[in-house]
Amino acid sequence: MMSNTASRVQTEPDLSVDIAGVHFKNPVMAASGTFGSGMEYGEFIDLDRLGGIECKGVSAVPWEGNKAPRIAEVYGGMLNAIGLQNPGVDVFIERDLKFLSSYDTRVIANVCGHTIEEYLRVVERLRDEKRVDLLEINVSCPNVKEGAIAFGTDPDVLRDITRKIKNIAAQPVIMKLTPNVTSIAQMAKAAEEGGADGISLINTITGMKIDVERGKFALANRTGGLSGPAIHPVAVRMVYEAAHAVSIPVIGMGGIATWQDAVEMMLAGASAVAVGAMNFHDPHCMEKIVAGMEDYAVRHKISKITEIIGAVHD
Amino acid sequence: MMSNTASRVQTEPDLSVDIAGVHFKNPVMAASGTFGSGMEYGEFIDLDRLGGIECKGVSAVPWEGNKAPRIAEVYGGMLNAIGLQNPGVDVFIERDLKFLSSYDTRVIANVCGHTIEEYLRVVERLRDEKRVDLLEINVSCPNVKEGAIAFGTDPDVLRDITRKIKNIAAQPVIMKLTPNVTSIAQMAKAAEEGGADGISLINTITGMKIDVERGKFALANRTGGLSGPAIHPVAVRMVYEAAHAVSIPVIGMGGIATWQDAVEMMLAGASAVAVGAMNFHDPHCMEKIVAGMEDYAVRHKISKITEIIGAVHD
Amino acid sequence: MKNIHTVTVTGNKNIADGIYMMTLRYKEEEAPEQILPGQFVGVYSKDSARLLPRPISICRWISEDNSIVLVYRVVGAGTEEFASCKKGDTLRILDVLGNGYDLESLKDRSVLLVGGGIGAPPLLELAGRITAENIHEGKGSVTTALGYRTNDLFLKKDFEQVSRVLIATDDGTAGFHGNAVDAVRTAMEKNERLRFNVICACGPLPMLRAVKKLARDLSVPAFLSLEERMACGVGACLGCVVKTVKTDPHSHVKNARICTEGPVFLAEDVDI
Amino acid sequence: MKNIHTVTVTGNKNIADGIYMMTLRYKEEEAPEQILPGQFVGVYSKDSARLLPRPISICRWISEDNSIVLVYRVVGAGTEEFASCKKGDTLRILDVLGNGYDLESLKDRSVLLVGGGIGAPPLLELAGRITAENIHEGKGSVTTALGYRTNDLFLKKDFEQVSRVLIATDDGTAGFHGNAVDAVRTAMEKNERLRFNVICACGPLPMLRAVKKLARDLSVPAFLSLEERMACGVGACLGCVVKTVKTDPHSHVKNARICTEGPVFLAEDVDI
Ligand SMILES: Cc1cc2nc3c(=O)[nH]c(=O)nc-3n(C[C@H](O)[C@H](O)[C@H](O)COP(=O)(O)OP(=O)(O)OC[C@H]3O[C@@H](n4cnc5c(N)ncnc54)[C@H](O)[C@@H]3O)c2cc1C
Ligand SMILES: Cc1cc2nc3c(=O)[nH]c(=O)nc-3n(C[C@H](O)[C@H](O)[C@H](O)COP(=O)(O)OP(=O)(O)OC[C@H]3O[C@@H](n4cnc5c(N)ncnc54)[C@H](O)[C@@H]3O)c2cc1C
Ligand SMILES: Cc1cc2nc3c(=O)[nH]c(=O)nc-3n(C[C@H](O)[C@H](O)[C@H](O)COP(=O)(O)O)c2cc1C
Ligand SMILES: Cc1cc2nc3c(=O)[nH]c(=O)nc-3n(C[C@H](O)[C@H](O)[C@H](O)COP(=O)(O)O)c2cc1C
Ligand code: FES
Ligand code: FES
Repeated sequence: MMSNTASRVQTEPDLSVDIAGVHFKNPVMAASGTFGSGMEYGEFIDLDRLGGIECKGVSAVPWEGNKAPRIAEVYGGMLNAIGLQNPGVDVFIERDLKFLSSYDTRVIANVCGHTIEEYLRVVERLRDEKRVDLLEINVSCPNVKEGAIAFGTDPDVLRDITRKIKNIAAQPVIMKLTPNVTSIAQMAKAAEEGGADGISLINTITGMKIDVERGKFALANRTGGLSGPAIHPVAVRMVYEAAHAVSIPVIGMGGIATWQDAVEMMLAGASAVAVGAMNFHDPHCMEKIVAGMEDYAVRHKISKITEIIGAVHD
Repeated sequence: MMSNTASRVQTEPDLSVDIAGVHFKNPVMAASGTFGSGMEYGEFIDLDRLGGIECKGVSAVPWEGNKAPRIAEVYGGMLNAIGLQNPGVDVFIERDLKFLSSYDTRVIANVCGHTIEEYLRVVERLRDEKRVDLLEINVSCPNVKEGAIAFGTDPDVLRDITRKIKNIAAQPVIMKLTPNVTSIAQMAKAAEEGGADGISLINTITGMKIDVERGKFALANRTGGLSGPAIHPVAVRMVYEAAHAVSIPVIGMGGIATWQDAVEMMLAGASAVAVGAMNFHDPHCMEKIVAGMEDYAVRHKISKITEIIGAVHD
Repeated sequence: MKNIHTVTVTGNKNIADGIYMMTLRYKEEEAPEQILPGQFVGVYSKDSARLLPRPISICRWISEDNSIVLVYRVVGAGTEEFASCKKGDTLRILDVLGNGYDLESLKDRSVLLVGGGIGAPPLLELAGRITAENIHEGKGSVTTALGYRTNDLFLKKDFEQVSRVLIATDDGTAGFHGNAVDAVRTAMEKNERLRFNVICACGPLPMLRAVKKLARDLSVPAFLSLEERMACGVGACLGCVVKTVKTDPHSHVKNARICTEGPVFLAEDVDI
Repeated sequence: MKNIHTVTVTGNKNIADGIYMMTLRYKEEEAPEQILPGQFVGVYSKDSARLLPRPISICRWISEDNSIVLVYRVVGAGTEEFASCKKGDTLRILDVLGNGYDLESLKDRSVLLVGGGIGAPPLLELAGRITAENIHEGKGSVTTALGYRTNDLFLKKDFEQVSRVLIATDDGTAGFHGNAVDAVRTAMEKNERLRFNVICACGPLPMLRAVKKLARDLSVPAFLSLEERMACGVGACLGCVVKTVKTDPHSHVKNARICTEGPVFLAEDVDI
């Protein structure tokens, strides 16, 4: 009887992770903007199976986003130029957080703004929202024209906005970095210096598609953000470099499609991972990733998944 | 008889392009490092069908390159960390240029070095080589550890090395840019300010792969350069941004697999294109791209392919 | 309930130049319980280079056979791959997507359907359902105006079994020489007993704009089925929006999701 | 001449746990004129996610049928895809690659072949050719030492038809308990009439290192077939190098291309 229990414990590895003091039942989350607040995909999958949901970016007031077409498929991935359309933080609180209150999964609010003040307004407004476990500050969306991209590409600006947000935030703050920079390590350090509790990366890589028969841009916005399996090796490299540059936890994302990709990201240094574009190819992929990770841990006799974080070697 | 000739002329569009005063029979070239100097692929295809061959990077003395494994396959592409192994400029002149002397295609010598002096030695040594039509200066290889990467990521350094090379070069100088920068437009401008006759981009994007079953880096060098269709949308965007930032010609490359990709690159602003990793998937792909371009020009009643350069519109 | 299903190709034939009709059978226990005309499915490609589902309208629902029929035009690599599918192959689909036409609002009305090219297929299920479900109880009628490029008149016979049919071709090789909307206007001028008090349309944007104008001229409502590039197909990504005249209750801005609030919209609600 | 060919799968059977034997037939006019044992082909995947050719050794060349036989282990997505190929399917291959074993240098010699696991296949063509082409004209002999993990002894029968065979298994369930090289050493100690003056080996790196040592101990030459990750397969990318003891005449550094100067190298020339 006892040995039975013992062997059962052995075959059920502990997938839980902690990020900035917040406990996740497993390290697999939905990436911001690809999953809404879970309502739509709740029809397909049991949201309680997810470690967390990074909600769609939310701003102080409703944003219209870009003109359509906003989507273009490319080899092994897609371009998007949604332009951060969202109903604003008030609707987010009343509708999305209310919806999420009946689920047992971590909620990460993803915050965007055109100016530091706009970011601060959202962070301020979310102070008393108990359903928000973490804040993820999107300083990296390449589709916003008003200059938000500069927040994520200049280390001084990034350090400054991080500090200001930390000053007023009730929840731990994760800074989400853009890959469109010369040195990701430098940006990661700037976020850490600004007091960030963690960083997440990568956001999309800026790309372009042209319809050759019509000679036209495929996206109304001309450029869009590349995501999906195509960017995975770049994401792994950047997570590795960032994780080695800072001592705060890293949430890794970019082209994760399989449990192998998720494990790879953690070996590179991520404490948790998020899945974006692949949800569009298979709404069940995150469930499969959780199951695959579990199986991997069993095969490799890993009792706690945290053992593999940053464990890559020569 | 005459009308016959006229209609025949109409159906044979002029694919030729000029880059820095050098005439190319068509805009399709082999990308540096993926095609040697053409010897190996000469068994598969008629090298005379190519607009040009960008030879493997060559340094002043032989380079050993990195340890193996140097190659890792990834989704829609590959990582390489060859580390610029090459037999040195003397062997290049005696063997490779001699081999190329019997072919009717443009020859671009691709130059690398650890220091400015090393670059200058190669450029100097190639001064009298009539078979070299253009010089392409690789300031962007991510696999060289000694600091060469810095040449391509700092605009001041790039401007300086361009100027020094221009001072002594006999052939027109193309600066090959790395995509691993925050602003490709800034780097393109720096090259132009330094006197470059053209720029080429993109080199590979730095990536990483980890073997999850063994917990090991897939490449001995840990990181490698991502190439192949996966990077194409990023390459198109960068070519577009670079071409709009400068008035010197741009050679576009990065993930070109089909004639559509090649046309797309030209619509984005490239005066010519180069095909790299896809040669490994299909040694005949460049021939197919030339044929497909020809067909495209006929269908769209384009008499000179130069008409499509930068012609993308909203 | 939306879901992912693996379905079996039980037929896939070339019915006109570049146009295919494909029948997909669900496993019995997975067959959809309800499908509305105008709803669509997302069909996945098998090639890893193409990850997004292709939205294709349901042209017919054969519920007794747990099957749906799709009619599609080969326009790119995805549809080319579908065209090469053989009987017995399987495909992965995301279903059942979109709102579809509101049958209630068509009750007892005389309906004009306007289909342009590859926009015709979903109207076949609509015409069939109006007839089969006795929505009109003898009080209304269904007329379908179909616009084609040439006289390769796919689905014409099928439409004739469930509605009166008007044909228009761009090249004048069959029926009215011109587009479907002009065919309707001309028929009305000629007083060909063409009466309707609601329009349902699916086809290219210029045609939908012409339908919107026709409806406004006649002061009848028009339901338009719209297209846009999609990623998720289920309302999560906000990729597939159309500008709306009023603030959309879901998005709280003047944008509605074609995959969820649509693809069928009341013409006056959208800014096309 | 190297080239790209589309070949037809005429057989593909599971011959041991995770091991498949596939026969590929060329169009008559495209069949290779000459193949040396130890040469390989690059097999392309059909899925666009996987672009690089998989190097697989030629296990048998059936020139009268314009066919080659490959024996491969399923280790990843590419070989998994190959395993699912059916008779009649086509595959794209890049051929004929590498140098192969130098038959001239084996003339009139007593040859020991050492094959470890999935390294055995190319040695079958080698053993067969030595026998069939009468390279020895009765003066030499061929012995094959085969190392397996378990007693799933694929190709053993085939080897027995063309050579004397020694078996070793890691788990001791058949033949010698241990690796193939130790099996050879033990057999020699026991004076089992095992004589040879040249070794040809293919298998995992530790085995090749043991062969190299054996050859040095016995002062006989050893030809080793090496593996490395490849991109082009034809010598253009410099991806697949092995460290060499002397400066390589092609590269002018101490690196040789396994796909071109190899995969077969004289043991003393390479630093493994
Ligand atoms: C609600 C809806 C219903 C549709 N119903 C039908 C139908 O019944 N029959 C039919 O033939 N076609 C229909 N279409 C159009 C069909 O989706 C496209 O023709 C198809 O996606 C093209 O795929 P491809 O890979 O062949 O083309 P590619 O051009 O290679 O596709 C590239 C990408 O663009 C998308 N795309 C291309 N054209 C369209 C388009 N017109 N609309 C939306 N996305 C597009 C593809 O889905 C893919 O993501 C419908 C579109 C929508 C939005
Ligand atoms: C000259 C040569 C001859 C070979 N002959 C045989 C043979 O006869 N039978 C056989 O079963 N295997 C042979 N191999 C090994 C075979 O190439 C790999 O097992 C195969 O490429 C794995 O492909 P995959 O997609 O299943 O695995 P994955 O691991 O998914 O492949 C990913 C990438 O790594 C490469 N790769 C993986 N393993 C190897 C390896 N061991 N060597 C080189 N590249 C590798 C693949 O080609 C691909 O590019 C040979 C290798 C070489 C270099
Ligand atoms: C349609 C779409 C919308 C996105 N919206 C947001 C967003 O609102 N906020 C954000 O921080 N990231 C956003 N992203 C970026 C993703 O969260 C993620 O960082 C990126 O897509 C890389 O992961 P993937 O390759 O798994 O998709 C969006 C991505 C996509 C594809
Ligand atoms: C194996 C390999 C070797 C390369 N070597 C060089 C080189 O020596 N010099 C250089 O400028 N670029 C080199 N490159 C970069 C290519 O020339 C090209 O810029 C890049 O691969 C993007 O194009 P692609 O996606 O078509 O491969 C190399 C690329 C590969 C894949
Ligand atoms: S396609 Fe994602 S919201 Fe419509
Ligand atoms: S694989 Fe390219 S040189 Fe060997």
